[in-house]
Amino acid sequence: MTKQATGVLATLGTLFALSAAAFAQDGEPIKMGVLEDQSGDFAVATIGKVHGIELAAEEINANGGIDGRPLELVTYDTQSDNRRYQEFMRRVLQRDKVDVVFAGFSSASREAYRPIVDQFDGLAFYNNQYEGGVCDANMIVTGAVPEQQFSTLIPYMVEKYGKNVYTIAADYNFGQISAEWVRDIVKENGGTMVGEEFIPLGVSQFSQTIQNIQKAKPDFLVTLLVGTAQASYYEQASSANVDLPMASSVNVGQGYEHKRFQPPSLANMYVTTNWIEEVDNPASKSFVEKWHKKFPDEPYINQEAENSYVAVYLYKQMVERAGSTDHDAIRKVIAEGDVCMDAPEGRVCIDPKSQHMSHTIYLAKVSEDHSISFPKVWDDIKPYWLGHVGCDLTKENPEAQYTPSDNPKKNDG
Amino acid sequence: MDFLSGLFSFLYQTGDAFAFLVLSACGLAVIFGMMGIINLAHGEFILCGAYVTTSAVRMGLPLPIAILVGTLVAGLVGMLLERVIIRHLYARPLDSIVVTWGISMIVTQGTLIILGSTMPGTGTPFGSFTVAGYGYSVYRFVLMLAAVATLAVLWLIFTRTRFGILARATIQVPHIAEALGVNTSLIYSLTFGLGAALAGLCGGLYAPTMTLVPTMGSAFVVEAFVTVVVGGADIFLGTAPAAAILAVVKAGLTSWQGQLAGQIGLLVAVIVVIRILPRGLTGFILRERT
Amino acid sequence: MSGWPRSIWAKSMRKEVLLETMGLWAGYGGKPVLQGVDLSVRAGEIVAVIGRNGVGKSTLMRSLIGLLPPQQGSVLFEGAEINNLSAHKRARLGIGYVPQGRDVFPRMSIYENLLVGQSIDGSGKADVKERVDRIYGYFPILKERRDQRAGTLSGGQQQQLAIGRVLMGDPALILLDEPSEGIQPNIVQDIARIMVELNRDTGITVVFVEQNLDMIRQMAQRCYVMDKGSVTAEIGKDALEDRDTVRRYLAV
Amino acid sequence: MPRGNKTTSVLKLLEGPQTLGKGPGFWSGCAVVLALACAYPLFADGYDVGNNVYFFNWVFMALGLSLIWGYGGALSFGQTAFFGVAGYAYGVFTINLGDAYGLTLVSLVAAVGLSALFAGVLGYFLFFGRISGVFLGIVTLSVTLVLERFMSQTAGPEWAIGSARLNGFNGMGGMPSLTIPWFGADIALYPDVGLYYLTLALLVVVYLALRMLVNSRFGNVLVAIRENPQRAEMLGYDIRRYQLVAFVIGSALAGLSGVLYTAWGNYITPSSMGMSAAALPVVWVAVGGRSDLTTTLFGTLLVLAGFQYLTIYGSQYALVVMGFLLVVTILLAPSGIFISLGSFFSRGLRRRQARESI
Amino acid sequence: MAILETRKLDKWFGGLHVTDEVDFTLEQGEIHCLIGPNGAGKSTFFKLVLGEHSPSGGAILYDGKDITKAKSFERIRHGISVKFQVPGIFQALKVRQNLQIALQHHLQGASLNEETDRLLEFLKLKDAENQLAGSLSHGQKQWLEIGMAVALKPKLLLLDEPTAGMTPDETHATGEMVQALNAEGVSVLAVEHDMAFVRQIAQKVTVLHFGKVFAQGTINEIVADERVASIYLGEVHA
Repeated sequence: MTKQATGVLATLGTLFALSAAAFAQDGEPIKMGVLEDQSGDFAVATIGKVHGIELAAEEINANGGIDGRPLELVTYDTQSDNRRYQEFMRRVLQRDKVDVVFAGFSSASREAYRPIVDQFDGLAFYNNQYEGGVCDANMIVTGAVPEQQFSTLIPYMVEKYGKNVYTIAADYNFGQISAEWVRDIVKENGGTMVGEEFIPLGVSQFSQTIQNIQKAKPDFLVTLLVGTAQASYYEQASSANVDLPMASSVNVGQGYEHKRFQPPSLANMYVTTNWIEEVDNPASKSFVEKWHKKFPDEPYINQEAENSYVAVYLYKQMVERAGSTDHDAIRKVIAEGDVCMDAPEGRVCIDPKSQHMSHTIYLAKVSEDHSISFPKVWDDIKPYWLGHVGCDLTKENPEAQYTPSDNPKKNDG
Repeated sequence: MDFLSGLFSFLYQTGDAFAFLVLSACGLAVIFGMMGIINLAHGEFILCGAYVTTSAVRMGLPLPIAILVGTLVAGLVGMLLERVIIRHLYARPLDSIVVTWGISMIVTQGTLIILGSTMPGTGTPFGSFTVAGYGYSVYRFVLMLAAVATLAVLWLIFTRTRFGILARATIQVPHIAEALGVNTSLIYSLTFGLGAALAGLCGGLYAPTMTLVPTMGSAFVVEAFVTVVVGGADIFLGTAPAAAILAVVKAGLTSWQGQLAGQIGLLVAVIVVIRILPRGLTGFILRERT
Repeated sequence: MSGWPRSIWAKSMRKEVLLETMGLWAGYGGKPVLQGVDLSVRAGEIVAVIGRNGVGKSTLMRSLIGLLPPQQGSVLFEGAEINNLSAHKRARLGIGYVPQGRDVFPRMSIYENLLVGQSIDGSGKADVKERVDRIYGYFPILKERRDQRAGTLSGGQQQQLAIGRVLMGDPALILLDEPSEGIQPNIVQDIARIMVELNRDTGITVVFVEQNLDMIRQMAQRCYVMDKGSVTAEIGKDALEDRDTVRRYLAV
Repeated sequence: MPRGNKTTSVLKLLEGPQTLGKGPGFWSGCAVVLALACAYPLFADGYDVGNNVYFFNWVFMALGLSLIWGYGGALSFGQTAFFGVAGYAYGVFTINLGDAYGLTLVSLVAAVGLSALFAGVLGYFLFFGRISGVFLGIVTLSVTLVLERFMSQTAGPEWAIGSARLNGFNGMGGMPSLTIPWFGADIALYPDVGLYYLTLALLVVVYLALRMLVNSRFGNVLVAIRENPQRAEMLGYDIRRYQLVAFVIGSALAGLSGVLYTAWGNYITPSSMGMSAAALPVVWVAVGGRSDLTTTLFGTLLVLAGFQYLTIYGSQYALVVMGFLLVVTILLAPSGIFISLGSFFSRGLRRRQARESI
Repeated sequence: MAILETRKLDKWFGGLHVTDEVDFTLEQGEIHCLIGPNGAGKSTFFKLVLGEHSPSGGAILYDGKDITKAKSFERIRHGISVKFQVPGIFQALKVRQNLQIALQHHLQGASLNEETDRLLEFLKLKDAENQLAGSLSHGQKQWLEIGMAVALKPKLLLLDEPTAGMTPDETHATGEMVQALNAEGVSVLAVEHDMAFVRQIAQKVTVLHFGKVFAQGTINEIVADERVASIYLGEVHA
């Protein structure tokens, strides 16, 4: 049935067939699956990730590939639909037999495909900033995690603006867990939470929230809002003249709201990000230049785009050092603890215990006119929390996602 | 004084929620109530209104004119769709659900392909004012006024204009209206166009306050559907009072227990209503109808 | 009387044929109810169509106004074939249809019901106020209850409204389907009297389906008798006075 | 699909469109299809097998909707609510009970039962409240949308049943696959040949059972209600009860889909109840031809495979093309593509015969 | 003994008083015709008896039990059965299926098929059994619906203009069917215009006029009643 249906539609499909790049080089190509949302809700933030991977692959292939083997991309549009991740993760692993997969924007999509990666013992890169906690030997995470972003951001804000903090966060895993980090770090720094509010996903109307914030009179506000609907908060708060300093780990770096929104709705917003287009150093600048040469219409290069670009080079290094694409060999290389490179953001390394990445963390400040400045930069901030909570992938592989409720002592499995 | 400012704040929140519900739902209610069609492309008409409005502002038109342009364009697109597609489905209202969903897919993805993943916003006009230490957005009052004005204008359209009277006649006894010289197929086009225009108006009004992305329509759809379910088919006897009741429930619960409670309140409202008033408020008010 | 924009007078003076059917077949779902109806009505006439239940009188009315497409044969209005015109286009040529059971718009006021009828006048230049006043003149009860919902009226009032509604469009021809059905006799008499007055004042042509002999006698200038889907006889005003003839064609 | 079956469908169509497929021709066609389906894993690679299991998972929901909508005439737009409830229930049960001793199968039954119970309660309100037609669609859609929203908000640690975290928008994971107790060690059914045969067997059983149901006394009444509810009532049938029963059975099948899907991917998320998820079953059933189980079955597989194919090869145009195909299909093939194609060809055939006979 | 009795049965639609305190009795085993000019309230009375409308006042008794509040399907199960004016058959189903849906209430398996065949024979529809009901001629549809009503083995059969649109031959055959059923003990209440048909079957006739019982008697008494003739001709000013 499927076969026949497929046949019927084949003619139609070829009209739109995406030609996979073929490289006339020596050696069996190394296949890299790319599952990213090029349509649907998340496309705003993720089309750049695909471009980052394409840019890196092109550069690598132009320089002789990985160990003489060209890199071949197998790209599918996951349409911001978790089910497509499930379908295509199976497809790239079973049908296309890729050596590695770069996949996923939302945590939901990652959790949708992770069981499949584990089942087929594949290797997946998740190049996204997220709530943290994934302890799975088949996953490598290059995005920033809360301890990297909040251990830097919150103390700075408390010192600069005061001890009374109000958090509004998206009411789901990312928001809840991030809010918990904020709560803990505020306490450690002698501050108090004067309010905490969780906003259901998809909510776009914030009048009541704005009033609650004004009532609580915080010194600054932590916004952990997610999705395009919730982003409407800034415009609404600005028009109600809330006028509070804001701190965030998601905005600017991911959804480049400072470019999309009318100033001054994001004024006085502080964001910790591991890279954004405005970062002002030579490596970063030449990276941006290269990018715009290949993708002149790119509206903005966000941190996930850079993470994806960097991840391709990290993978190259791992394969070259391991001498093969074999996952066990690659994990052995990671376990050596010195998989590092000089990325546009600065030096980054893969932590062998958690297979997460260390970052240079930039504090981006949005001004009245939405221009960006960087009042502070932290070098080499490590993803320490998973190790702290007992994850050590060099020893065991629980294939789980830890949450702060696992915090005090978690040592089963 | 404290009581007064509390009261003001509650009224403001309620009015804000009311405006959102009314403006989201009235286009859907017109098309559902008058034509019996569930328009799953409702969110995309909102999208159309928002994008056209924003583009018009960027081209230098003043916001009110731009919103008007957005409303008109959405209405015209609606009429066009009705002429080309929807009219073939009047005998099959259930199939029209599938078709409007298909249209919604085409529009959302088409917007992404043609206009990109996002459109820069224009900023909210009019600034803010302060009552008892709390800042309020002036534009929110504009929205509340717009909601009330929309209801008033709809009331005038349906009771005072020739189109409105013919539309109501067509809905009540279509073949007799036809036999009295009413071009009922034109009336259906215009009614669908009106529903689309109302969605466009909603999009235009909220465009300055929201992030503009191809999927933005979905932010309105759940509330719109819930309001129509609670209200039933008639816009004045159903949608408006339903929006008022839901606004009080939502604003009350939200200020008392937070956004989550407000959302759960909507769920409970739906369940209660289908249990007590299976045909919505409209059915309750028009119970004597056979 | 003056004031009705259509030049009905001129037509009725010349006694042109206003409405004609030739071998008309029509029915529901393939089943022909009308099986070759021939009739001809001159401008200014009042013609009754009589016959027992189920012989196709209402079907005839519905196919004349265009709610039922013809299967065969043709319908001519003012000499032109109107077979393929939809109902609203036929109405705009000046045909007013008052259906069996009235079918007023129940959730609209009397005044609003009247406004709908204005669509029959395709010219769009009607002086609404003048027409409404004229109709209120004929049917004072409508004026009294102008803001009441039509669904709450009694049968007789609804019938007056239904007739007033088509008069709003200044039709050249009125099709009345069983105007006396379920209505108190004194109101039936009123309606018949008003129709005759209207015909006299404006020259309006009336074709009506009826079983109520009083009403037929009061209004009709001649009658077509239908049986089993076609016109079987034509009788004049005199024959209507003969009780036995009528009994043969109608009732029990 | 072998050609034989299609032609026999067309032949049966000429006999009368009520129940498609009759006589030895049809059943031997069925046997061939079944044999091919059984032999399929011998020729296909692991991906195709697993992918087909995935397609099969959804067919149960489509067949259930065909029963409710196609046969019973009541459009439920909220079948994914039962899908989701059962999927989550399977997760909660198995995470708490574990997968030993065939407890996953117990969980499967319990989860499907729970969705049936939910359908019973909701359906009672709907049908005994005399909600029908388009309004039924809008109410069921609202229920599933609100349920999706609610489940998306259960991220916090307080939202746990036993040791199962509902886990909000990110979805619930970590539940075991289905297992069959066996000597020595249980057999875990990953999306592979084993699960393929299990799902196929379930599909055959459900398909045949539904055929029996709709051809039974119950089915007769159900179709009668669709055709003319007033007449059915005047034959002494309590139509509300029949509609409710059809709704519960159809929704339990949606629940079965939910359990199988959850076990297939070890994952369930609130977005499987959202607007686009909720629209999909309606699309499958409408495209295939809702008033027949067989056309629904093949229509569902066709749409699933076609949409997936478009997504693979259509890049960003896939959704546009899908939407376009949907609109065109519904406009041109009101009774579903199979029946419309069938009557198109048979009309052509008849016309040719007529011409030849002249 | 009365099988059906209404007491002061009343129904208003908005401003219309369509059924005006009707007291009506139908004896066991009787064929009773309800006649009256259009708009006399016959159909409404019928729907009140069926439970499609709920009365504004008064009571309906069936076989001595008060069924005023019973749902339609419950009344059917008590032994009332109906044939509508516009044929209410299942157009998209086969003729045989139509009958079986009705028959399966009390029969199954072989006896169901036997009874279906017998009924098809009785209805002169044997040749059309595998046709779609929607493709039958108008008269055949009427018979099929009578067949469905009969299939329920009713004690009381309600017929709303059973011969509307039938040829005289069909009308006569229908009359014979009704009489055959009556001979088996079924009570019949028919609303009918066709006086030939009424004459053929009626044992008793009730004339409704403006929602009220206007006259009652045998068919000969009614035909002889000048007042009845007059209301038909619109001459009586009630």
